[in-house]
Amino acid sequence: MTGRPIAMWPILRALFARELRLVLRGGHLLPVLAFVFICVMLMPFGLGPELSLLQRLAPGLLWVIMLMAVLLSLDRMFQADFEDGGLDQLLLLPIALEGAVIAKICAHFVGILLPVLAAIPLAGLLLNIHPDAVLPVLATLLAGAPALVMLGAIGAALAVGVRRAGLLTVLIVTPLYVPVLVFGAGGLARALAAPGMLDVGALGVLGLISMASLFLAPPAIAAALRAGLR
Amino acid sequence: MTGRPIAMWPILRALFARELRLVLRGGHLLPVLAFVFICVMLMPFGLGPELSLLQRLAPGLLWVIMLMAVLLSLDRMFQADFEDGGLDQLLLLPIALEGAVIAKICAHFVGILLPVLAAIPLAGLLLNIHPDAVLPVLATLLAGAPALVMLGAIGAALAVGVRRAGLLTVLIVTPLYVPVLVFGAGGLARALAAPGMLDVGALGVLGLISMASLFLAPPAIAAALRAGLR
Amino acid sequence: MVNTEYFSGAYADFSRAAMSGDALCLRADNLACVRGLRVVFADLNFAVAAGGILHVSGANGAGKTSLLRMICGLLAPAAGHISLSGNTALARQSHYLGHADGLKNTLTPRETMIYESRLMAAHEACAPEDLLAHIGLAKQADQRVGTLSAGQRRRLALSRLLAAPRPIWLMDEPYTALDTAGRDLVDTLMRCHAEAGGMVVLAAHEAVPLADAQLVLDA
Amino acid sequence: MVNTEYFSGAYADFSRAAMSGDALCLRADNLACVRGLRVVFADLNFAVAAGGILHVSGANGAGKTSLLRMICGLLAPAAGHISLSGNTALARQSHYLGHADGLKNTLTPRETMIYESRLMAAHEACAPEDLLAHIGLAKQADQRVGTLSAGQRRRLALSRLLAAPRPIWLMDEPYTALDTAGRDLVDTLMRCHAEAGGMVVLAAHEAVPLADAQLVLDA
Amino acid sequence: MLERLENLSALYANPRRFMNLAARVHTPLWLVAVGVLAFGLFMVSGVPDDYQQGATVRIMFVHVPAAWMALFAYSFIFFASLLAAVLRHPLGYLAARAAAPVGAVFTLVALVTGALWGQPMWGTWWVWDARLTSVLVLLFIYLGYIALWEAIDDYGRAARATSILAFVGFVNVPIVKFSVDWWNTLHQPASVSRFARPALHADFLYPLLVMGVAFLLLFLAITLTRLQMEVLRQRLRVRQSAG
Ligand code: HEM
Ligand SMILES: Nc1ncnc2c1ncn2[C@@H]1O[C@H](COP(=O)(O)OP(=O)(O)OP(=O)(O)O)[C@@H](O)[C@H]1O
Ligand SMILES: Nc1ncnc2c1ncn2[C@@H]1O[C@H](COP(=O)(O)OP(=O)(O)OP(=O)(O)O)[C@@H](O)[C@H]1O
Ligand SMILES: [Mg+2]
Ligand SMILES: [Mg+2]
Repeated sequence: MTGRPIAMWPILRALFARELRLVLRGGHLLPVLAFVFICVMLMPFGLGPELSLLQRLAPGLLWVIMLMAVLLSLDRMFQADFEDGGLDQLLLLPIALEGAVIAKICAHFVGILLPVLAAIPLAGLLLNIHPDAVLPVLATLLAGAPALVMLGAIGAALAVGVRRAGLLTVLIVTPLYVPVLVFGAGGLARALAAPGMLDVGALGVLGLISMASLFLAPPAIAAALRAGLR
Repeated sequence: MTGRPIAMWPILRALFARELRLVLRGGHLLPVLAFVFICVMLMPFGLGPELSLLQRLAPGLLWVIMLMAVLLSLDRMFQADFEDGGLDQLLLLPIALEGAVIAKICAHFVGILLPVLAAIPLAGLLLNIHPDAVLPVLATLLAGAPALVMLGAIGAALAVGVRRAGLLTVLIVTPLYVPVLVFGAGGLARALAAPGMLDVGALGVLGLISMASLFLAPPAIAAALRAGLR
Repeated sequence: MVNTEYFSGAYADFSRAAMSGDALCLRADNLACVRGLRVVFADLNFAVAAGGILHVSGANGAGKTSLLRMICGLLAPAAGHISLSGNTALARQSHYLGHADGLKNTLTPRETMIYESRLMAAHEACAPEDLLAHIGLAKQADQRVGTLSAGQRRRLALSRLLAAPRPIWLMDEPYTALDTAGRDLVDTLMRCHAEAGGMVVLAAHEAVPLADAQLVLDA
Repeated sequence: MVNTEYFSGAYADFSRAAMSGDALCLRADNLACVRGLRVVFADLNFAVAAGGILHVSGANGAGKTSLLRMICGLLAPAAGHISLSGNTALARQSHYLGHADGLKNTLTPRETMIYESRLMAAHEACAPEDLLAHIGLAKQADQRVGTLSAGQRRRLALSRLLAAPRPIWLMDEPYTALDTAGRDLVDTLMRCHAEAGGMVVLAAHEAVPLADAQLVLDA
Repeated sequence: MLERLENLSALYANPRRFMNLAARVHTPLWLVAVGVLAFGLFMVSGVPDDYQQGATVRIMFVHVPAAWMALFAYSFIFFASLLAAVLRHPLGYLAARAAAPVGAVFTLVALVTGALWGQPMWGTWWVWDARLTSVLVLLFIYLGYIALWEAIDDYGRAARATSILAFVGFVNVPIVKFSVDWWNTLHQPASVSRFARPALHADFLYPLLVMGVAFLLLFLAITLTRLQMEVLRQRLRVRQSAG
């Protein structure tokens, strides 16, 4: 209407920058990291101090822990926007809501999940992980993380404005996580059985699931947010 | 001032009833229980479906799941009150803030964590737990739960309005969790190594920690909440 | 519009105090407020007698909200003190109606009222039906508070004042979001309260004809 | 007080449209609103021409907020439709200032403004210093938004209107929490916007002398 | 008031034609369903014991149709939501809502009978294989779907949100169906649906098929009844709030 074309890219970048700042100021990172290390610390008590058993289980445990960390951190991703009217403003932006959603998710990914990923090798060390296993674990986690995040965001968006949204999110999201976990931890286990090499098949499937969710989730999330407007 | 003495008990009961209703609104029971079973469901994928291995790990895993449920459910316990001005009204009640805090925590305990505790034996069944282990697991969880809840509530109170809350929570609350876990999951492991008998020592220590936190946490929580007023 | 009966029984206490001569008096001496690194106001003195309505005004950021919160103890004064006839712990003597209303979105107006009166240890619980009709929410009684319109929320928040009698009413911009009838409701409530021997301190940007004293804070 | 320069360059577009005769016109035809299970209003018709200021009034719960949200597409009409000179997708043509302000507590006013103008794809980013002084927040520029007073927050929210030119301004009780100077600021902003060829729909319970048309919703 | 609401909002349309049709179909449908079920049970009682499994083979006649219906009900929800979204007709949302608990119960029945069968056959109640787990996932998706309906009061919002979940969750249906082919599982692969050369003896096949039809009719009958109730409840709520 104002006649001049609007460039989408700078808007997305600005939104990403703002969300990243909000995430960092919100102090969400430390509790999530603390959660990871509490879990890791707890495991030897649960499993008994047998190092070889711990070593065997470490990769799978790291996957489960990562998954829960994602759940914990995404839980209220859109809730604040909903409550303070920020969601209304997102809808009035000169970009599609889908784009805004992607920018927000990227900010969460960079602000919370990348640091968690970076902490995974250290956590693995505490679990006495085999050095050869670190790379496959990281590779599968990296390949699977986008899917985890996107599916989690669908749940968070569906639960917007709902009481006790966090738990509802968990209920909605976790069943969707199972296939990712099957290929992630399962593929990992197979890769580690034949040490020294990555299970390219499982990695490929994980990547595919991630790619698919990168494309399919944003419209679902945007639709869920629109449905959540009051 | 109004001349008539005020009975504390009915007020505490009313607050408890209101909080319980807030907690239960929207059928939270289902999501919490679902959360537990979903965690249980994820474990075999992470650790492999070997039943004997699962059996060995089950007690520790159940502790981790309980911890997650506490963390998830208490996380934003005071946040809503802080944001909507409900915290101001709590301070103006004709009872001490410490009392109000206890009523709130009890409501969370009854509304969320008791159902989780009740679901633990069934969850254990799915993890193929040894029948002899069910009782010790429940006993340690029951003995440790008050401590977990109180510590979680301290974290939630610190997170309200206090800047750098994440850091504070990690620095203050995480170290406090460690002894609970050591005696809880650790004592459990020892108890199960000598089957058929409870590790009374660990149970006693857990109970002591719980008692101590029941007395020491409410003032700390109230102080944190007062500090968070704006 | 307001049924003054609500005030009769429960208010006997401080009406009697008012009549017997040792009337309540809210006073502030040399009060100062510091927020962040800024002195918002200092050396503030005022007194409100039983039955008095004090209108606090001033530019945005002048410290009206801070003052009201200080009176009921939600904010500690940087200097000076506040007392009600010598008593300095006023949290349980005051109703505070702030910018944030403390309503719970998942309850209904009816439930809100019932809990409110129990929490305030009202000696005789009022009938929520009457009170709901009174504040104009009869039709919305069982709708979730989260779906009320801004003015309807505000009206519901007002009902807290009637849950139990307390001598001091602190009202932060009480007219916000209310239509003409709603504003009249606020005025009537304040008038009844003052007549029963209570005192009101309200912050508002508009003129308040009802007030019998004005305190202007300058930023 | 308001520097009308903000409007000059950026507003050229729709001022020119206004002058060239094919002026913008916002119109609603047979609009109806259903919330929950209740018909809030139905068969609503109105039109606002370029430069027009429409004042929507009505009792609490009459549907003012719902109407404003419908105009910018945040709420789907139960029947009827809204268009701006034939165009029915108005989200990107409107600024909406609701009861909830969409401000982020952990940012500072300065940051808020900078992001706001980038997000709105302002063609020439305004200097935040000027704008801050303009809305009276120069002193609070680097304080956290969460610590602002109610009126200061409201002023900050107003700055969004100036982040980028959009023809339709939807203002829900814009005078809330503002002192006299703040109300003047709102009036000046609306007047400048209307003069530049924009249109304003505002909901308010008080009289709005500036408005050139009134729409009364009855509950 | 009711008229006004119905005219204004597609979401509150009063599906008169549907209700008339439903009133006529309702009783015959229930009668046929119960009749076929009785016939099926009669046939099952005549089935000889399996030479390997003994009498436990009879669990199959509940387990397999229940498992089929678990999948069918979710597909039903998916297509009903899709139709509602495309045609902007509320009946689809209501039908999906009505079918969800029914599907959840069938899923639960499949799980429980499967577990009961697993004890004698595999020596364990439960294993974490792909088929069993994907059915458990299906149950959780049902529960999440139901919980989401319950958690949102506003009917329109709930309808839109739950339909999105129905679409997303549909990916699990092929996983359940084909898990036995894609992964090496303890559970046996499809043996009935290979119609060209069914791997099942006719003694078992025909009773199973009759039971399948009976369960399908039962599902349709229960869902229809629930759907009628859903429409009536909606109407009642409108009446109450209007007056
Ligand atoms: C809790 C455990 C079990 C679950 C969740 C389960 C689930 C299922 C499902 C979803 C189907 C339908 C597959 C389709 O339509 O293609 C099915 C079919 C079947 N199940 Fe199970 N099952 C379980 C245990 C068992 C056991 C222990 C047996 C017997 C050893 C068994 C035997 C069968 C048979 C024979 C079929 C029919 C396959 C066909 O012809 O399509 N199931 N089951
Ligand atoms: N989900 C819902 N269920 C029932 N009623 C609802 C729902 N959401 C909104 N309402 C009702 O819709 C009506 C219109 O609300 P709206 O916020 O538009 O009013 P308003 O004119 O802005 O009022 P105010 O002056 O108080 O701000 C209100 O009566 C409100 O109670
Ligand atoms: N943590 C803080 N750091 C710095 N300044 C603060 C802080 N908290 C509050 N302030 C300032 O204190 C001042 C007083 O705020 P207060 O809310 O009391 O004002 P008010 O008179 O109620 O204003 P309004 O009319 O806008 O509601 C404001 O200028 C505010 O910016
Ligand atoms: Mg104020
Ligand atoms: Mg409104």
